[in-house]
Amino acid sequence: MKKIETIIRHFKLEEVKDALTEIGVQGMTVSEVRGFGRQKGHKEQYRGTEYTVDFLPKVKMEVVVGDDDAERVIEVIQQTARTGQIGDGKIFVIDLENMIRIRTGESGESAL
Amino acid sequence: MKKIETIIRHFKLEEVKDALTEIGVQGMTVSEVRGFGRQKGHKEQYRGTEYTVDFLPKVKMEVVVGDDDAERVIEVIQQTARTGQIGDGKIFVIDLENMIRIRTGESGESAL
Amino acid sequence: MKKIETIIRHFKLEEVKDALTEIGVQGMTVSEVRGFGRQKGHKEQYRGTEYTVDFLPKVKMEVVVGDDDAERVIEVIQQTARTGQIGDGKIFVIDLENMIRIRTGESGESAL
Amino acid sequence: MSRSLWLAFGILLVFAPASAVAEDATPVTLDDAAVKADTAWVLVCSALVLMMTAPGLALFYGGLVRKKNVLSVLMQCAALIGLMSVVWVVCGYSFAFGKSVLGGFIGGGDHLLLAGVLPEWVEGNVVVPMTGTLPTSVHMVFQMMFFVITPALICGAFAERMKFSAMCVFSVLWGLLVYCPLAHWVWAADGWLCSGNPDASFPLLDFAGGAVVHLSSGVAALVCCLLMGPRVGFGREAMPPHNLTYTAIGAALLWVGWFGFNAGSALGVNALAANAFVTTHLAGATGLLGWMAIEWIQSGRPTVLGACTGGVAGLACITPACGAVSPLSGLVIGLLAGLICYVMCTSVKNRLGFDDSLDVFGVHGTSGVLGLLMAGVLASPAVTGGEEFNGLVYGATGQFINQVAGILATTALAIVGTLLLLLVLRATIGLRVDPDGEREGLDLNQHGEEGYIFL
Amino acid sequence: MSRSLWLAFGILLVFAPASAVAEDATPVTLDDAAVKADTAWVLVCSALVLMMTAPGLALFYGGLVRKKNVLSVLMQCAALIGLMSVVWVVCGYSFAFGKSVLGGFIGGGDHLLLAGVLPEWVEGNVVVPMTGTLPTSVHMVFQMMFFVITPALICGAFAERMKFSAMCVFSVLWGLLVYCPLAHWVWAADGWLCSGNPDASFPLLDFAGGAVVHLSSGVAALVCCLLMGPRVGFGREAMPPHNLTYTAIGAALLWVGWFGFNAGSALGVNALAANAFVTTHLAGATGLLGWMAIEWIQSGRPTVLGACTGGVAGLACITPACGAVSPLSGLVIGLLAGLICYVMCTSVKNRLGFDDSLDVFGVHGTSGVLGLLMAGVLASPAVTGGEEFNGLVYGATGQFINQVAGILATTALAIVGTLLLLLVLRATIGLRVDPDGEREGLDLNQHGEEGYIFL
Amino acid sequence: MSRSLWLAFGILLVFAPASAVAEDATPVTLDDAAVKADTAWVLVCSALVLMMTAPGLALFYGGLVRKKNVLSVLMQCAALIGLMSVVWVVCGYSFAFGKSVLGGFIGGGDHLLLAGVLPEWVEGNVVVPMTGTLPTSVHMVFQMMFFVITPALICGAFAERMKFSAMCVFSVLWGLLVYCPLAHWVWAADGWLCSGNPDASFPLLDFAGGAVVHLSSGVAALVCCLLMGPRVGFGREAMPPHNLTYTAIGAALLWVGWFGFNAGSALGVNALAANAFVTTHLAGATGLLGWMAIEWIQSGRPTVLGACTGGVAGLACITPACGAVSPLSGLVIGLLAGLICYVMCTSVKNRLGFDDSLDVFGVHGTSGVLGLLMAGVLASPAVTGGEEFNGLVYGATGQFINQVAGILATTALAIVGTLLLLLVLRATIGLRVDPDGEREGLDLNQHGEEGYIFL
Ligand SMILES: Nc1ncnc2c1ncn2[C@@H]1O[C@H](COP(=O)(O)OP(=O)(O)O)[C@@H](O)[C@H]1O
Ligand SMILES: Nc1ncnc2c1ncn2[C@@H]1O[C@H](COP(=O)(O)OP(=O)(O)O)[C@@H](O)[C@H]1O
Ligand SMILES: Nc1ncnc2c1ncn2[C@@H]1O[C@H](COP(=O)(O)OP(=O)(O)O)[C@@H](O)[C@H]1O
Repeated sequence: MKKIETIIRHFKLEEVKDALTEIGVQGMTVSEVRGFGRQKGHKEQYRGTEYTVDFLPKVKMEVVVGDDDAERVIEVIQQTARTGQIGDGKIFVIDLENMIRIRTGESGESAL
Repeated sequence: MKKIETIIRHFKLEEVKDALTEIGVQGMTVSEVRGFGRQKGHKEQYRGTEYTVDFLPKVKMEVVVGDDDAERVIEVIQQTARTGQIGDGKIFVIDLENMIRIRTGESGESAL
Repeated sequence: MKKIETIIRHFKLEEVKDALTEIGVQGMTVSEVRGFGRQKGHKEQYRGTEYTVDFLPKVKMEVVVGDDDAERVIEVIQQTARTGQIGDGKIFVIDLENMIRIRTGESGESAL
Repeated sequence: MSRSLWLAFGILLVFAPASAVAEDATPVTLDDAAVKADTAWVLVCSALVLMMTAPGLALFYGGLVRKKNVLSVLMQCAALIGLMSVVWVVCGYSFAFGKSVLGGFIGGGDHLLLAGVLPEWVEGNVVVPMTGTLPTSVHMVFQMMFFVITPALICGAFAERMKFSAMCVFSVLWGLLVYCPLAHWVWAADGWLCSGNPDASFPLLDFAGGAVVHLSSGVAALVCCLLMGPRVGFGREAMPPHNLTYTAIGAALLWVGWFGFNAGSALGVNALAANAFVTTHLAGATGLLGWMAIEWIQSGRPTVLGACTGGVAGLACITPACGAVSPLSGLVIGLLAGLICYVMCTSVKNRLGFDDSLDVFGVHGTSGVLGLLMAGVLASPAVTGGEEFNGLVYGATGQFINQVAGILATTALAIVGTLLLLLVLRATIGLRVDPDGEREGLDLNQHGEEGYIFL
Repeated sequence: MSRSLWLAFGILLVFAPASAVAEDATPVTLDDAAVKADTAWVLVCSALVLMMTAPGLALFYGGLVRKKNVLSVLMQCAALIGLMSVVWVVCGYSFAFGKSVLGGFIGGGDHLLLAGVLPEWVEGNVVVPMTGTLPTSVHMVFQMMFFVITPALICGAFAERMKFSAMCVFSVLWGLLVYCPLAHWVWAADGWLCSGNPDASFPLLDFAGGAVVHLSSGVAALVCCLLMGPRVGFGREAMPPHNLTYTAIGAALLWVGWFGFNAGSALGVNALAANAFVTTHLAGATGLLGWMAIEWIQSGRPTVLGACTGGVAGLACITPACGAVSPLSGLVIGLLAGLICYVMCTSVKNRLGFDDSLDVFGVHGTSGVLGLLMAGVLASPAVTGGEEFNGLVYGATGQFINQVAGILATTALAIVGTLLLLLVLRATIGLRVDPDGEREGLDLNQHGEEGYIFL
Repeated sequence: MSRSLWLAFGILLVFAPASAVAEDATPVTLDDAAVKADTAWVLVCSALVLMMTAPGLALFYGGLVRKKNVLSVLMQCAALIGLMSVVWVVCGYSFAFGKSVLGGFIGGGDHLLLAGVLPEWVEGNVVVPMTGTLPTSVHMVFQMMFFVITPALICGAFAERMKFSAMCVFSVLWGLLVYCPLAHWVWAADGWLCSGNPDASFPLLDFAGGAVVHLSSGVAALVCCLLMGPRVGFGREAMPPHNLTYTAIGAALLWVGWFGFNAGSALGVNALAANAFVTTHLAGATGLLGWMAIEWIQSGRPTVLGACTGGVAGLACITPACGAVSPLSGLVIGLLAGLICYVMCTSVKNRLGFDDSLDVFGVHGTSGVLGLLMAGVLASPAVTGGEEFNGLVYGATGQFINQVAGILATTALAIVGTLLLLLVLRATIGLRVDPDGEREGLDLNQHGEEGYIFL
């Protein structure tokens, strides 16, 4: 199994989720993160003191899929999350040793 | 070493933490996530417009343990976090290359 | 490529970020977590009922770097994030199978 | 069901009370400048008392629950503003301030649907019924705000677990069965506890509702949480306040509103109002300091929650007494309230182990008793304007006995009424949300909403 | 540009209106105790109405938008307090309450820069111009608060997408082009819709601004959201309120402030004020209950947002009527408002598909029409003090016709004026933030700030 | 320690001032309708000024600090309400408004423990001591609220780093050592700066506390932050406001409360009150617009924080002048305040590099000086009711000189008093939280609580 961690823009979340469920992905976990990268941050000002916020709000999505599906999933994410502008985010692929469904104790791909 | 990432229900956090410390786990890191899966989301309504929230609040717990302890820890988590109802969550096991304690610079299992 | 996950103290974030960009790291992702470990939690009290909060606010930083840079990066983080007091945090190193830049579709180290 | 009911009401209302005659209309009218000043004052106070329920109490309580229940608390306050107000004009005011029936247990039906309360068109003139120096409708609306906040106070006891529907039904019935009689006894001209009634059995000093509001709701709260049992996870999980900033804002708004509550209870702007205003503020101040000080001594750190709770305890405690004792006595009463409520909410509650989620009994019940007693101890003729109400410190014991009688009567009615209602409701529609719903949080479970969506 | 403008103003102001003579100064002065009571009352009410705009409306609206736009809403309210207040003293008050010019379309320049409004030093004495029993400056400041809140209401329609600069210009011009004429028609002594003007063509019952405030802003809101189009992502993404606790607090503060709005519109503390106070509260209560009930029936769960919206609908609906109908009629009117606004904000809006972000039209527009009509139906001589304003239920049709006329005239002016301004602004400075900025959120994009920094 | 102290107090209070004779009791009583109106007005204003401290200032400041310190700010405001109120009745009021002692430096002990302030029971009648047209107790409670808010203002300067215990002791002593003398000089009938004192050396126009409240607290703030040094990390880390929505709500509530502060300072409802009300609002409006405009020009984006700060600057600046200048002058004064405070809080502060956390000096100190000077420039007989206070624009220089004298005296006392207290406290109990505690946040470190628990 692979764990696919993706950093995307907030407003792409729904779209990516829909695209993934369409190709059969049954679960995912998302969280709020702040990203630093090529995309330049925004300026904020408080009583005349201006400063730059380098960390921009992003969404991190984690999807675990079977080895065979990984490529497909990565492709779909890449295409759906893309706007073409700097800051679209990254996809990280990590090998997963095992996975267990807490409810049933099943493990491996059958826990997906 | 293994990194054991677990998605659990909020109200199970204390219980799981206690069970883990009991078997000697000395550290863990938790964060707020939102999960999508078989458990169906809830409906919310705002001025007559009803919509479904698919992403449900969950807790993600990350525990790094030595290779030998991994199985034990997984078992304890699975048993403690379980309610038997859909949505109990998953356990992901990832192989960890190395680990360093920032305070001392120790690395490997001695950094645990 | 390596994914370096670090748990650090809040007020060290800026410093670590600056140190990393100085040595050429171009991107990173941070999130809010709560950590449990040797550092003892604080006591809170509400109308005479006192209880201990074991989970302390920490920052988790994820940096993906090329295999060659990993050591350097780990060293810099360890040195910058250190205060010498219990609770400084950990660095976890995970092997990354692949990485894709969503914007361009590039993968591997060129996606960094 | 509620659809047809409301329709019926609607029809009733439009064609209602042209017949009722304004019996107590007096020559005092709104042309009189003194009446105008009194009216302006009491209208402002009415607005302030509404502000106590929301946003005051709503925030005070809302901050104390867990995040997943914050809306349920706000909703209770909101719904009660709607419900209790309507019940008050339909029959509550009449039951409270109508002529005694049932041997003085409750007011009669003379003001049903505001009969005799509203201005009327008599022979080409508007005739405004007056109560004292106030238009009766102003008296009615001021008292309405008390009818709203009293059941809202109780909500703190069963917060985070009661069904919204049960809360609605309970509050309305409790208002009619417990509050109206109490208000009648203590504040109606012919009430048997009314200090202004020369024939009263035990003329009670309860200026702004130590018995009628605080003691009654505090006792009801205790009965509620004993009968309903603790929250799921109580004692095992920590249940800290999710937003103490709200609690602090709420406490501050309660304080500001309390001036309307207490000084407005003079029903005009006069020496009593001025005394109540000053005394109220000072009791709040020493209540705050008392709790803060004891906490500082006992645990090394004074807390925001402690300061706010102490302030509210002081304010609640002075409520019955602020029309009878001097501001300096207010300092003492507030301080005692801060200290004694601290003990009640910490040691005593923890020892007894019941789950009064937001300490309604510990704060309001305790303060109610204490304040009523202290009124009997410290009442001064320089404030009451007559020596018939002198307190124990002036060597008179009669008033103190009256206070004890009032406390007993109030407690008895509140226990019996609350118990009765809860038992009936538990047997019929049920009182509690099911455990899964409670864990999910009442916001989602009962209202389908989330308090904060910060993603 | 704005620099030199302000400088010029500054110079003007210091040396301004020593010349203007206080024509309407009357022997009624502030030594009169009745005048003092009226003045105190209206000053308090002015403060309450300011509180409606901020923090009331600011929180009510601020909670309803997404987190990334919360500050933009607060900023709109804040800026309007500054802008509209200054415009009002410079010329707005004069255009609204000056002597009719342009055939009665608008007030003239007699009160520009507060000429004839302020106390003057005449032969060693201070002469205070009076309007009725109020110092004219108090009348001016009370009315100012209405001039502030009306455009603030509109902001709900284009929330989350309009440029701040465009909002500023639009609001000021709309105030002058739409609000001032309307206020003149309905409330100036020589207005053609003024119920106090014996020569009025259609004496309108609009006690506190059903037409002038709610209908006008509701219609303008509809025009705005139709012309500007929906928010990016509207219909595809969920856009739930980010902080319903703010919305609830805001609603509560609006309610408290509404007493100032409605009862203050009696311009003194008198029978009208008392009636307006009570009637307002009851309409709010049944509005809240009506919405809550229908929601409960239809979807199984009553919501906080529903209760708050229903309350506001009831309060808005009673605004024109609270000086003409009895409290019992208030119960009916509020209930109708709760039910009808529910239908407008849910079925009707969803069917038509326009994006009135915060339902300004559904709540204020609808309530405005309904309230004006109901005033024509239920107006009672026991409240108005004269049978010339009797409603349909008393068999008189004349007043109802006046109400319809008022609604039509208000709607027409609001549509034309709003449309004109928007078209001009769209062609010049542009109305909307660009889509990327909208996605980023107006807080960062327009103001360079974030609402919450909780890290 | 504090335990026995409080006990002693308690005993004192109950048996206190039956002996003190109400010397200034006059035939004016609360039966007089004009007195009733004045009393109602000042009571409402007292409630409004309390609302300024909490939730107003508490939220305004609370939103500006980092999340980990929000409760510490709320706690400072809460504790000061308790502390300063009690100190005021024990001796503060007497020191401020008692007969001059120490050569006019301070008031004497004639009103210790409210002697001569409270109603008394004399020969079977209640005798109410009066001050002007107000019961003295009402005057006392109104002035009390000023005694509460002034040290609360200073808290902004040392926010996020001062020990709570040190803050408490400092505030109480500062109130007695700095505030009471100042209030005595400026507002006591025999004060040497009192404009109502025919024998005053420099009759100062300081209607509602430009010198007594804003300048004194602003100067004290500067001394505090210079002496205590900057926050840990200042200049290196960004320290943005954690919740600008709170700051905006707080600013709005401050604004509403400011009507009580300024218009209430007329100590009755009269032409002065009306003038102060209108003038205050307009100065707030142009202060807001001024800051917003300069920010818009300089950085391209107007901010919520700027608008709120500008509004507060305008309101603070008009405080001394609102009883002396016309509303049109208020427009000018507010605008100047917005612009000049902008420069002080941005360029000047950044250049000098001290860490006045929440810009108390930049806003209140600056506005205080500016407002006092402008009162000397623009004072008009149409407002003051006499030509002896004419401003520079009327060609009179005397009043301007008085204003300068008042500023110098206030500044001198504030510097000396504050410095003295801080040095003593630093040498004894210490002023600052230790660096680790500061990093952890004052909420946990000093109070053992967290502001928000949103998990
Ligand atoms: N080396 C990295 N390690 C971890 N996260 C990264 C890294 N580089 C980028 N990111 C994440 O991806 C996001 C987008 O990266 P950025 O460089 O801004 O744009 P792009 O992906 O279009 O090149 C960042 O905000 C950050 O969260
Ligand atoms: N394929 C997946 N990848 C990542 N997270 C998952 C995946 N499937 C489930 N999850 C996480 O596990 C949680 C529980 O899964 P769910 O399917 O609802 O119930 P169950 O685990 O009982 O089958 C989800 O809310 C989600 O956070
Ligand atoms: N075994 C572990 N697995 C995951 N996270 C851990 C583990 N041990 C520690 N941590 C994280 O590191 C943080 C610091 O650890 P702690 O034991 O308190 O101090 P130190 O790293 O100085 O020994 C913890 O708060 C927790 O977030």
